[in-house]
Amino acid sequence: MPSDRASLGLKIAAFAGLLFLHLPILLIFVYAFTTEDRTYQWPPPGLTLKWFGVTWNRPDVWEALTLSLKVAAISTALALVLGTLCAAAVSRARFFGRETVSLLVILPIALPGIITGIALRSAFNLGGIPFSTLTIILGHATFCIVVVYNNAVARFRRISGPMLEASADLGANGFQTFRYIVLPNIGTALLAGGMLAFALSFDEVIVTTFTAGQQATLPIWMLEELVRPRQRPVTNVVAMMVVLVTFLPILGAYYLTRGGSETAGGGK
Amino acid sequence: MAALARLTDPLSDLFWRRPRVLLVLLLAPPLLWLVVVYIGSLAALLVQSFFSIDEFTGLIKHEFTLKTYAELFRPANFDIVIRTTVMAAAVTIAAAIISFPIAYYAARYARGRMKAFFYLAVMLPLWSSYLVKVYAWKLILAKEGILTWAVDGIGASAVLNAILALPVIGGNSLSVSYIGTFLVFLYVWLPYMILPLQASLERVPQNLLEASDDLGASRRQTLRHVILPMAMPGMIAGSIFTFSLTLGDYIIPQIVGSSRNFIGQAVYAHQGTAGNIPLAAAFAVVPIVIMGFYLWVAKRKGAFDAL
Amino acid sequence: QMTTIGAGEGQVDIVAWPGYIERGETDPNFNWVTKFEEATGCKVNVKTANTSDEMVALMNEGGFDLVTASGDASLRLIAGKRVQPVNTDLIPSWSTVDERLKNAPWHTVDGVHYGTPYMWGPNVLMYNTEVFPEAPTSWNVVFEEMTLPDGKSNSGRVQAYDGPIHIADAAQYLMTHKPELGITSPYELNADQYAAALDLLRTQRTLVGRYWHDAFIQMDDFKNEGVVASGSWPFQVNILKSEGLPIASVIPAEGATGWADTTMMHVDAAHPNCAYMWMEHTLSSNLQSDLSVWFGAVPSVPAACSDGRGMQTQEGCDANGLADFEKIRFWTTPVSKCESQGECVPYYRWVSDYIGVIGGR
Amino acid sequence: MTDAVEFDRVSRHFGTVRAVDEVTLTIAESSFFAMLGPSGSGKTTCLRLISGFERPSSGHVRIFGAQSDDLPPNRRPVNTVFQDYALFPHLNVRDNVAYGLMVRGVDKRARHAAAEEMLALVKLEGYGDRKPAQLSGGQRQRVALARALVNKPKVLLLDEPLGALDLKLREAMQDELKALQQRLGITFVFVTHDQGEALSMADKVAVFNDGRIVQIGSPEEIYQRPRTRFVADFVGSANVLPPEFCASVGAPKTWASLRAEVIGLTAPGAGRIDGTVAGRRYLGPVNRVTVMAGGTALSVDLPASAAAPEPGASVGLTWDEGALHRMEEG
Amino acid sequence: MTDAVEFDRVSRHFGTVRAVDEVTLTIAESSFFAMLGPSGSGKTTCLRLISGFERPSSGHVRIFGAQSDDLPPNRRPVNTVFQDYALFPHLNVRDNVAYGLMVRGVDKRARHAAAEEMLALVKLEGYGDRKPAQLSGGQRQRVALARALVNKPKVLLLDEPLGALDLKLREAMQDELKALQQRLGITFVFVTHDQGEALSMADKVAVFNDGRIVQIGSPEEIYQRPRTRFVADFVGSANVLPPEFCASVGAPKTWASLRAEVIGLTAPGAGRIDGTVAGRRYLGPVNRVTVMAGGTALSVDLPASAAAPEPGASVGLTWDEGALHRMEEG
Ligand SMILES: Nc1ncnc2c1ncn2[C@@H]1O[C@H](COP(=O)(O)OP(=O)(O)OP(=O)(O)O)[C@@H](O)[C@H]1O
Ligand SMILES: Nc1ncnc2c1ncn2[C@@H]1O[C@H](COP(=O)(O)OP(=O)(O)OP(=O)(O)O)[C@@H](O)[C@H]1O
Ligand SMILES: [Mg+2]
Ligand SMILES: [Mg+2]
Repeated sequence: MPSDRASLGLKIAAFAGLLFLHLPILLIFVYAFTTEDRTYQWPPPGLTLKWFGVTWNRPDVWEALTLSLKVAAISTALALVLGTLCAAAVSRARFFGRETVSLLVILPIALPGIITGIALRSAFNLGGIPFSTLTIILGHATFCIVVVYNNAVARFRRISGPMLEASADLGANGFQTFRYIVLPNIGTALLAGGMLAFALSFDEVIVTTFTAGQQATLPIWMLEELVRPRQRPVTNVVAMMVVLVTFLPILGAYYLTRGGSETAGGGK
Repeated sequence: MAALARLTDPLSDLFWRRPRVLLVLLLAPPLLWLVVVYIGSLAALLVQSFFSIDEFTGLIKHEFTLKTYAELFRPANFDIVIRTTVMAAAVTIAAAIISFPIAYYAARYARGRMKAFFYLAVMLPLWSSYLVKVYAWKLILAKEGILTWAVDGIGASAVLNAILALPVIGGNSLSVSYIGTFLVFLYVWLPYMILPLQASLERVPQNLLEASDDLGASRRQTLRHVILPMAMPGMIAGSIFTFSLTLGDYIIPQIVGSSRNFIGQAVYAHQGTAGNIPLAAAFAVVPIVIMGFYLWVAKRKGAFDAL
Repeated sequence: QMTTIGAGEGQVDIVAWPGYIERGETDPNFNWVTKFEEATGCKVNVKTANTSDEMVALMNEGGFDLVTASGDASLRLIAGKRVQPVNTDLIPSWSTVDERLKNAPWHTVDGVHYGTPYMWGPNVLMYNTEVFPEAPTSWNVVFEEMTLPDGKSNSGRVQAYDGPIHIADAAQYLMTHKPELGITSPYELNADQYAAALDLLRTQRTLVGRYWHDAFIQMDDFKNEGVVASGSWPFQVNILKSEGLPIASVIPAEGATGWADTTMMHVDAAHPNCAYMWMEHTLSSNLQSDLSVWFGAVPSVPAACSDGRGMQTQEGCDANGLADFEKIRFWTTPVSKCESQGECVPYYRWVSDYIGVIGGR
Repeated sequence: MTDAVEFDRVSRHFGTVRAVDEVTLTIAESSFFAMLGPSGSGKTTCLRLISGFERPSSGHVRIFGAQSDDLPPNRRPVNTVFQDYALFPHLNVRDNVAYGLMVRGVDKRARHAAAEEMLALVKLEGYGDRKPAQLSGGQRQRVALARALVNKPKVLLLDEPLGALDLKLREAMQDELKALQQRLGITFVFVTHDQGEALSMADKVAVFNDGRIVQIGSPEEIYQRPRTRFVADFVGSANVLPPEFCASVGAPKTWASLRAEVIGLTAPGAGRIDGTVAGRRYLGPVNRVTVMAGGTALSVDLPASAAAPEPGASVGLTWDEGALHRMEEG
Repeated sequence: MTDAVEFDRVSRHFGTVRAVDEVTLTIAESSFFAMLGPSGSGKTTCLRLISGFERPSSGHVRIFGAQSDDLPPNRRPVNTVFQDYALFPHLNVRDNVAYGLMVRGVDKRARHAAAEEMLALVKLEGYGDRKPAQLSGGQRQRVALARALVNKPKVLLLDEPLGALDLKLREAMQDELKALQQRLGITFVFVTHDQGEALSMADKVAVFNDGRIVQIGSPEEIYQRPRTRFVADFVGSANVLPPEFCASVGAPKTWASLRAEVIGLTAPGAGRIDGTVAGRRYLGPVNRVTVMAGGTALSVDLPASAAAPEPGASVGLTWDEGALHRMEEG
């Protein structure tokens, strides 16, 4: 169609926008290679690979990384179970309060993170729950549910109704239907949701500062390091690695949900 | 397998006879979680906002009072509320404007590889470490930072200085001005606007655009009368994020800004450094109320489907 | 109150100012934790806090054994019953503590000791030596609009501390420049004196781009934001100097406020034995000496300046203000029933008003 | 002989909507039963009452004499061909067809053999390895059929199975379905809103309106002797004549139906009533002429071979004595 | 008189797909022109070439004599009724209809008046304030029509506008559309894959296959004298007879078509050829009997009033001399 070509202005605006989104990230990457380790001198006086080695040998990086992985894995698992159950219920039946449920799920990300954080913190205080890995996980799982939910509910919508009935009609009981029909069909959506939840948890800092005790997840470690640097390029090396590492699940999620109605990652 | 099926049959039959039982079983865990852990916490927070603290020892007095709310309306505190809301609105509007071409291009013109490229190009910054992005901006905006370096390089320092000389939003350098804070907010939350906007633009059927064209509308008219109104739910969904995230952030204005507090900082400071949990809670109620209203409007506009 | 020290519990959790408890991470030469851990088996966990208010909040929240509280926090902690009396008999090195500090009012109430002195020092005026070839002699460079020696205005190039206690710095400045106000202590201000101090701070607001809150961010600002003068701690001065930047510090003519920190123990400390061991360690080892070099502070144990166990020297101690003890007005919490006059503006007003001033009110 | 399906005053209400309202019917074993009616008239709900996806609000459904109200769908001797087929997209054609056997625990070899047999029956040999997405509409329809038939149901339910197919294919599938039903001797219950489909395939047709059955009978009965205006209107291209009209042509003063193809045109005055030609449409085999007569517009189908009068012409209308069929008004 | 639309050897290729392939046609002013063809035959593409959403790969499209290849869609004196209506969901009915006037800068009062007038024309007075979602399918269709007509186009394009409607409604809309076209005198170009629709409404029908026009002519020509097997097959329920069959009944040895309703049954031996009844279907007005004769299955439509033979019976087939229509094989 003749009009189906973007105007030059639109193209420029779109790509300028993308550029705006990417230059700062490139900057981080550049600083991961700088030879200067105290100040952020621009342009960098020289480039080196030594910070990768330094980073590798820093035990605190490994500790923070381990904690982050642990928290992200457990929160994701919890969110997967809870988000899927919720999505199943909501897409299964119309019931009173159905709207409220979807609102409730969205709330932890629709309200500012600091609200979630401070609310959880004061609740833990009131409840006398000491801050620990558990409290971090509680917080993370709460806002990860929605990511799984969003992905799952879109997929459930696609398979609900006739397909489930067809299965029952052919003699399968509820559990068989779940095993043979539901699970294979929502599998990729769950995987995508799980990946996004994982990435979300892995990068979370605001809620975590409130729910963490003395442990530092990777972002908390980074917050400390950015403000009180020991070897600044190390922070940038870690940041770069985190970007690259979270990028893989995102990519995976994209390919898993492509063509579907879900917008993977839309609900960070 | 069949044997197992026989075992589960009675339960399956029960679910068929009493569908509510299944529904309750499905809903119970997530609802318990969300209601007990999350809503419970919010309630706990809300309750605290009706307490007050002993000014000297900093210990909470567990007695009902509205004193803390009165505190919220003192000029110094009220300024914070206004300042934050205005910033959130400005960021949201700017994000909508900047997002639109990107989302529009990605939704309507990008195909195949280009589409994947756009998707990933939006996702990458979204998922890059928030802290590192903010810190990168500090380096860019600093008085002796990269932007100054670049602006000097192209000989445009006069322009930069003129911008910095603007009252209220200007300042000594970009990194200590509202402009700087605004830029960083805008940068960090932009992807949250692009994604839902793109999703809703993708949902505008091609044939509506053709219909508009067919009825004699120019491209601009089609944009104004068909595309924009139909992209509205997506825009509102995106603005839920940009607005809410700006309302609640405390790290950005602390690293890039003029030390004037935002709600997030106030909440953080009052609960953390000042130990004034009741006032922090009262501050926290502000975004809850604002977002509550916002969500209500969004729901009526059907923005949830675009989330 | 404890009467004996038992075996260590394996760890001790401490709230401390940044730079106060180093384990060689920033600079391998400054490490006074590892040896302690090896000797006692008590692992040291440190949570840094940037303001006294934050420290009080953390202690109120609980979960810590010790805190390095400044004078504007210590009395609040004692009044709030967040800290417990310390049995000095269990701390052999108590006897070596500076006599001027042993019974200091910020940790001794009714003759009961609530902690062991840690470190003290002045809030100095840090400046850029390229802009100030000669050290500034007055705090006016951060309080009043003026042309600096490099010919440019100070507007946007100075900073101030982002804590309500900074009101005391303003009050101290007024003690010299507006004697008619009759201020005798910057921590005890009546309504008029207080209003004058706030006015001064409002002027200052027009000069300050960003207030400093965090020592390291302040250092960044001196490097990247063109900040040339600010109230600061010797800690920042020393680090910037060591990086070869043109930075120096001075105590101007008006004098300085200062901090005197006390290691205090939480009432519900979970690791009291390790806590006592740490307190002894702070007084007995090279910590006092090295820390005073590192932080630019004055040790609470005078012998640390000269006994050669650490890096500090007598000259160093003198440079850090050992002799200025009387000149420094140490941080204390402003209360409404003050000694010097009948009714003073209490601290909680300082908190909210200072937020207001920074916000432009 | 027991009936295959029996509805005994069955109602199904959704809130205030009476989707099915006091329906009583019997479906004979081995018959081809069609449910015909406009959209929303309750056909699908009736089918779902048989398959067990809905439960009666009141009344009882019996399948082969057994009260089945408490039997979940997976235990009823009934299978369904869904309107949009509802094939499992993640399974290939063979596994789709074998699904019912798998959940019953039939081993792999046996169920694959049975599936291949069914695929042969619906003329889809060799398609076993394809995914449903790789099939055309007609092929999917046949997979859905095979998948239902492999369970050897006693009753096969079909909910507008041909709705999504285009005309040519639909006609071909109609023939195939009819032949299959006769060969297998299974009871077919077929839902449609296309009266041609119902008439040409069914042994018995139930016409639904608003949750009720308005007429039940053989295709000929339904087409030639509609009981109510609604049936006449819905089922065929019959002219529905008001009582006044009937009276004016000497018939009893009731509502009546008169099919378009039984009316003949003659000279004005020579017929039972005179009228004016208002329009003419070429339909291929016939010309449909619209004649205004006695205040009513009547359609008259004339063989295309006969000359059709021009609009505006005056004509007389004739029909055989018995062609005018009296009806209730309902 | 200039023609409304003229295609001069127009092709439109998408990659290797020849959606429209060297099509030449003219559409007379004020006529009702139908494009008929199976799915994918290029009908929509032709329409889009007229409206300007596609541009020819080669050849030229002229609208009222003016070469319009470079005219964007919003400047052509042409409006479209889209298949699924493409109503703007966020605008109410009135604003939908007034849209074309709004973008032309007509002031609010005037355009609302014009919109109300159009709504009256399509019998939707009083619906102006509803949103499209609150309308039934037929009502939406009429809004789409009003929206296109308000611009007073010289040519109105309709892309299967009735496809989504059910039978009764479709028939009613056919009448309305035809009447409207006659009243307004606008050129209608109508796309459909339903031959009944094309025959009954159009003045001229173009039958498409594979991007080419295989036959173009009046409905009668198309139905009674199909030029090729494809047309005979696609357009009507005609029996397509192979050359051998024709030779065996004494006709020239070519492909031929023979419509089902022109065949009569008689006693074996008394007709042109004998056969065996293979099946029978009741279609309401007629019984369709399938007869195997000369190796070919022939459909014979008998009036329902006549007795239809049972399957298995031997019969003779008769038809008038001219009924057998010779065709090309294509
Ligand atoms: N689950 C339900 N909840 C509420 N109303 C329902 C439900 N299922 C059906 N209905 C209503 O019951 C009535 C009958 O619906 P049903 O699906 O049986 O009609 P139908 O004859 O199959 O129509 P169609 O030809 O459109 O498929 C309709 O008014 C429909 O809206
Ligand atoms: N934009 C396009 N890109 C590629 N191929 C196309 C495009 N538009 C149409 N085609 C192809 O051109 C051929 C003709 O398409 P067209 O839509 O004109 O058919 P149609 O006759 O309208 O069919 P239908 O009845 O299904 O609407 C088809 O094979 C189609 O796949
Ligand atoms: Mg139905
Ligand atoms: Mg088409």
